[in-house]
Amino acid sequence: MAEMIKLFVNGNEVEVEAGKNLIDAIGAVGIEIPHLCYHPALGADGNCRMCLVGLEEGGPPLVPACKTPAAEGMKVLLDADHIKKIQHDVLEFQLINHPVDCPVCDQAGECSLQDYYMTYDGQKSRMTVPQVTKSKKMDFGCGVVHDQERCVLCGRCVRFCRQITRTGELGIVNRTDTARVAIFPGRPLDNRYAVNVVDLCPVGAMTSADFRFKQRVWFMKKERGVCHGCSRGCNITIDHNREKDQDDLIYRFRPLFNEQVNGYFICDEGRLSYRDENENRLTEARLSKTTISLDRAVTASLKEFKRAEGIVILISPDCSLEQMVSIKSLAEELGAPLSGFSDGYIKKGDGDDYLIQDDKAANRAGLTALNIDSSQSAFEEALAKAGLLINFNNDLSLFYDESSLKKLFKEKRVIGVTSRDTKLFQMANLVIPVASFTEYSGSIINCDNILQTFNRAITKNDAPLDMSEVAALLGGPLKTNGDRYDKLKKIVVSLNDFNPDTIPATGLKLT
Amino acid sequence: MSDRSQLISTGEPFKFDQERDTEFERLIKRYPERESMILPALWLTQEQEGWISAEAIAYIADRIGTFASKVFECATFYTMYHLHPMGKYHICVCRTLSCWLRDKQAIVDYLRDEIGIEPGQKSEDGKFSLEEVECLGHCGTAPVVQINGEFHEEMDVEKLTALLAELN
Amino acid sequence: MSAKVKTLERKGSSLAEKIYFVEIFKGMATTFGHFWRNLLDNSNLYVRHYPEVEPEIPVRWRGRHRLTSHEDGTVKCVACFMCQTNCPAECISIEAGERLDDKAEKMPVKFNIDLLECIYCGYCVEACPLDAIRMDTGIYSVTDNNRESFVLGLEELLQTPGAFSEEEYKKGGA
Amino acid sequence: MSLLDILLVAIRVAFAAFVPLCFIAVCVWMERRGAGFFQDRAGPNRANIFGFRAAGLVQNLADGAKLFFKEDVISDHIQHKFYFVIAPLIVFFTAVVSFAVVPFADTLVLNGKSYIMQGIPIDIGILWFLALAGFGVYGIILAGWSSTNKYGLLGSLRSTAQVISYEIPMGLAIVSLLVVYGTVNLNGMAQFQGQLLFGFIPMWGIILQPVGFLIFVIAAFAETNRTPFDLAEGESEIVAGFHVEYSAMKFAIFFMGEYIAMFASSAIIVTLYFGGYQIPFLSTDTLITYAKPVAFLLMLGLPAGMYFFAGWIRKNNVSHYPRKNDPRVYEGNIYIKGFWGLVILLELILFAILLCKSGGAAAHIFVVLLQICTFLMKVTMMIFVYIWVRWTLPRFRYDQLQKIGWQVLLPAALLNIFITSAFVVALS
Repeated sequence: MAEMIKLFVNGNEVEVEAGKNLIDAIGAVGIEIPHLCYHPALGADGNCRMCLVGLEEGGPPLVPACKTPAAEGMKVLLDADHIKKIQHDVLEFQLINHPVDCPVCDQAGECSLQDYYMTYDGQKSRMTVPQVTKSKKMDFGCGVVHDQERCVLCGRCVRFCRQITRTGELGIVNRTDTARVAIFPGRPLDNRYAVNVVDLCPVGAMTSADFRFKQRVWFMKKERGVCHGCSRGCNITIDHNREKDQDDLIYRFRPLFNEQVNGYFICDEGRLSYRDENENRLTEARLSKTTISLDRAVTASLKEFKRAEGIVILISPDCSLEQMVSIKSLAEELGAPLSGFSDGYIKKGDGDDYLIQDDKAANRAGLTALNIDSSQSAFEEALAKAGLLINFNNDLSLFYDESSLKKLFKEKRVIGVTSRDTKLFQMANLVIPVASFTEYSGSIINCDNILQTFNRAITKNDAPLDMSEVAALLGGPLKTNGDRYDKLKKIVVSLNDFNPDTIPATGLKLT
Repeated sequence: MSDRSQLISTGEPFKFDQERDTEFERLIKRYPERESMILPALWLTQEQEGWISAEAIAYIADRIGTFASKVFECATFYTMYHLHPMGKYHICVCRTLSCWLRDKQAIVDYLRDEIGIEPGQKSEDGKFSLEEVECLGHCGTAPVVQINGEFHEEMDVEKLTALLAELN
Repeated sequence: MSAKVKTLERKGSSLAEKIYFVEIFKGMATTFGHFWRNLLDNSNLYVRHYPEVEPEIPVRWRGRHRLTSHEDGTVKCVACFMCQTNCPAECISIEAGERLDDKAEKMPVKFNIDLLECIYCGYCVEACPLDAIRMDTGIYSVTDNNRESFVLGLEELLQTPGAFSEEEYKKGGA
Repeated sequence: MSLLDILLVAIRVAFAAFVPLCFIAVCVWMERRGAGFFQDRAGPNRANIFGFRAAGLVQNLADGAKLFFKEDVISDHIQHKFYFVIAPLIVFFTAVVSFAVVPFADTLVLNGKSYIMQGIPIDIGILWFLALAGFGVYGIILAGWSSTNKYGLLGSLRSTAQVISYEIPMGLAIVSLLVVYGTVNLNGMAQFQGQLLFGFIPMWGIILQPVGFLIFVIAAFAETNRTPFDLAEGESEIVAGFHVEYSAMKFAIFFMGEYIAMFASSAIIVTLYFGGYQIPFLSTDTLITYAKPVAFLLMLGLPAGMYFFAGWIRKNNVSHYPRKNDPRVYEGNIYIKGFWGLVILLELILFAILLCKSGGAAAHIFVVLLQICTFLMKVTMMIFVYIWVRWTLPRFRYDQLQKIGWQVLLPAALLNIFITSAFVVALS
């Protein structure tokens, strides 16, 4: 806990953290100071003047809250008439050349300018001269579409490119009312975090080409989730909506602030990984190319178990800890060797020093924590002896090429338990559909050994089962989540003091 | 104020000539940070070419080792940097208060009639370009006209006629 | 309580009224009068001879919807979803797309109104920032044989003409 | 048992069973057109067969066909499907059977043998009606309860409480009537009312028992669930109450049951208070004696009545908007011709009676027919009163209903018994 100091806001005493600027310090206790250019990740810039607050006694009478550290005994004025006039006038100034095309703007509904106008301004435009027109719908590259007219020149995007990604593609060119954000001709946005500028932009100047016009933001339900794109496990907001007569679909992933894991941002690849949740999903069980019910699929697999001479179970490193523990007990029940072989998930040299990791498996640390062997030799040895391979959503095609996979599927019977209808699982003798990571609750351990839990975010019309439930149906002994968690506690010692609901939302650093 | 963000590309790579290269290397030592070199480098370019092309900006950015967007920002911010080719004689007429009161409009009107160009344009033969600029700092001797960096003070139409005849 | 209170005497305090019977018979006499008059001569009934004699539709009548278009026939709607957001019956479903002519950035590629769910409240018309949706077609009879045909598409909505002139509509049409 | 006996038994059973059923159509038609006219509108008048609308009666056929072919839904949440299905049948059958004891004509004497003109020849008469009318409510209660629906349950609860409150004044009103008539046999009561009071006033129940009549009518309205006592339905607050879950024919049976109950209840009211089948001043014996003059007067009266009826049809069966070759005029002319044909047929029958021996079997049958017509006419008028009240009075609030039942009707009925008994004792 940081040191606490006391100061006054509008005459009321509040206790805030020391060492922060006024926006963050007072914002933490729920009092909002309007701001456009300030962003905690990018620091203060002080160009928008929206956050000007009054100080009684000592110091200048007007200070930008973003640049002013909170100090003991400070008397901050937020609702004085002259402060209200400043906010009112700043907004009128920002809106002089703003096209006010909220109806077609994707930001409408989550736009600071819109919200502030409603809260602090609310007047009609007094301008009689024609507005300055600028370019619209400019392709900045990396799926970022820019509208210069809507821009309030807060410079967040420019600072993001210079400070965070250090690629500096964006700049504010020209001056006065013709100033605009632009790329240098021939050098468009080219970094793996570029779409974050869309989230950063307080107005609708930056829009994502991927999300553009797909949904109005107020229709969408927002749930917390954890990205399974790599072993970083970035926190995300899952924006989804069930449109009339349709299935629940995810429309975008947005970064969710988590200081321990990802800060304020996520990479573009992870952001776009929502598509896998919507497309190419396996919805029905299949026995040698014919669709069957789940009950029949379970009976068929139990028959396969009896017939098989030796079973080997392969588990995906994307599974949650609960799923791993259920499958592990299933393997023990069947007396089958369990392997987490997933060398294909590691892309050497793909990671960077910021968020992206080489290892594209979300929960490899979980495999280690549960003592599941994932060496190639052990897997291949076990496979050579077995007649039946049960593959729990492990994408073998990342490691083996097609011909060796074909050979494998010819020699062995294969049961695939998967959420995606990929080529690999189309070759399997029997496939059983399971939920994908946005559709179940669970916990994973990331590359920094931080355990994060997440809850089911969306429920499809025909909601497939969780993989641990499938494991239970196939004869696994852990039937309920309670059982799974108890077993988990026995293996992972550092979880002993915690229950699923006492694990902090920001993640638990395992020792 | 007009939009200056549309850069013109020559299609040919830009490079400082020998003289500017040495000058650049000499100047860069004077600044603690290399980025401070942006404005002098832009001046050098304008000296060499008369205007600054997209390639020149890219070259400067790479030479200094900064983002092209930063050089772009600077070049578009300052109106003294010409982002398109100028006439052989670039005539700047001050339009700020003192000059305006001392009838700078007569000068502009005369030039418009004589050369046939509006402020901001270049004559067809490429000889003259005209621009109205903000205060040139010679208010005591207004109105003032600057031709290729050379000041002509207390200007009137007669003086200008003589001057144009000289230039022609 | 403010001073302006007007106390009205409650009706029905006389004995005859309290017994009810007299009042009941009085009421029955009234209704029978109507019955008898109409039985003897049914030409005075206050009825509209509907299918044969079509009613006159006023401009304010909220009929079936239509989408208005620019003079060149392109759709005015910019798919801002205000009507869908406002619709209390959730009968409108829009799919937006990129617009390539210069009129706007966005346009509807799908615009469905499910007339079976519509309650004809006119909120969509109120909400529209561009006067792109109107209920001035004067169509009051919407009938069909299957549910699917009650879902109006973009084309149908665009092709339906308005029933009134622009001047009439401006005076306060739906 | 002779063939005649069997024939007459068949006829009276058929009468008791089918006349209520036929009257469903008449009731519904009267209700709809009547409601229309009460409210200055037309009522259903568009359904037709080849352009013949029969003044709206064809609408009943259309509705019947529709209800018959509709999907019969029994929701999954209904647990007691047997009770759910049996409930409308209870309402329907008790209503039909309760009419069975009502005499629709005086005892027919043929060849010295008398034949009772009522569906079931039992003497308990009015008790049978009371029992069945009370039992019919079980159908409503069962329907509401088995619907597993809160509106249904509320409807049936209201119905239960209402029946408890109104059976008592109804029974008490009848007690005072029994004191006057001295019999529970409905035919006996009807015969009693054939007498004349002071030699010129028909000795009808309404004249002897005006207070009892009011109490009985009010209770009968409540018993049949008609406005202003239709709280079990209460569409404004509990959508349709007990039959909210019913559809198609099951709903239709409720619907028909209600109208049969209305018919049966009208028949009872007519029998108890309006002299049943008796024609005022013309007792059965008088009629048999003067069969020929009566028939002759009818022969004169029928065409005269028909003349005015034809004029009415011509006036009203037209389109009230500009129309070329108005098909309704054509339709009306056909009706007029049909009715004239009917009049001619009746004239022939009456003429045949004139030719027959006076005081013989023909006269007896003629009188029975005349009394049946009288009876049905009276019942129709009572049904009209039911409809008339429905479209005049608003529904009671629930507390008002109970207040009237217990605080007004019950004391009034008791008082009526005492006064009546005192009179009867004093007079005898």
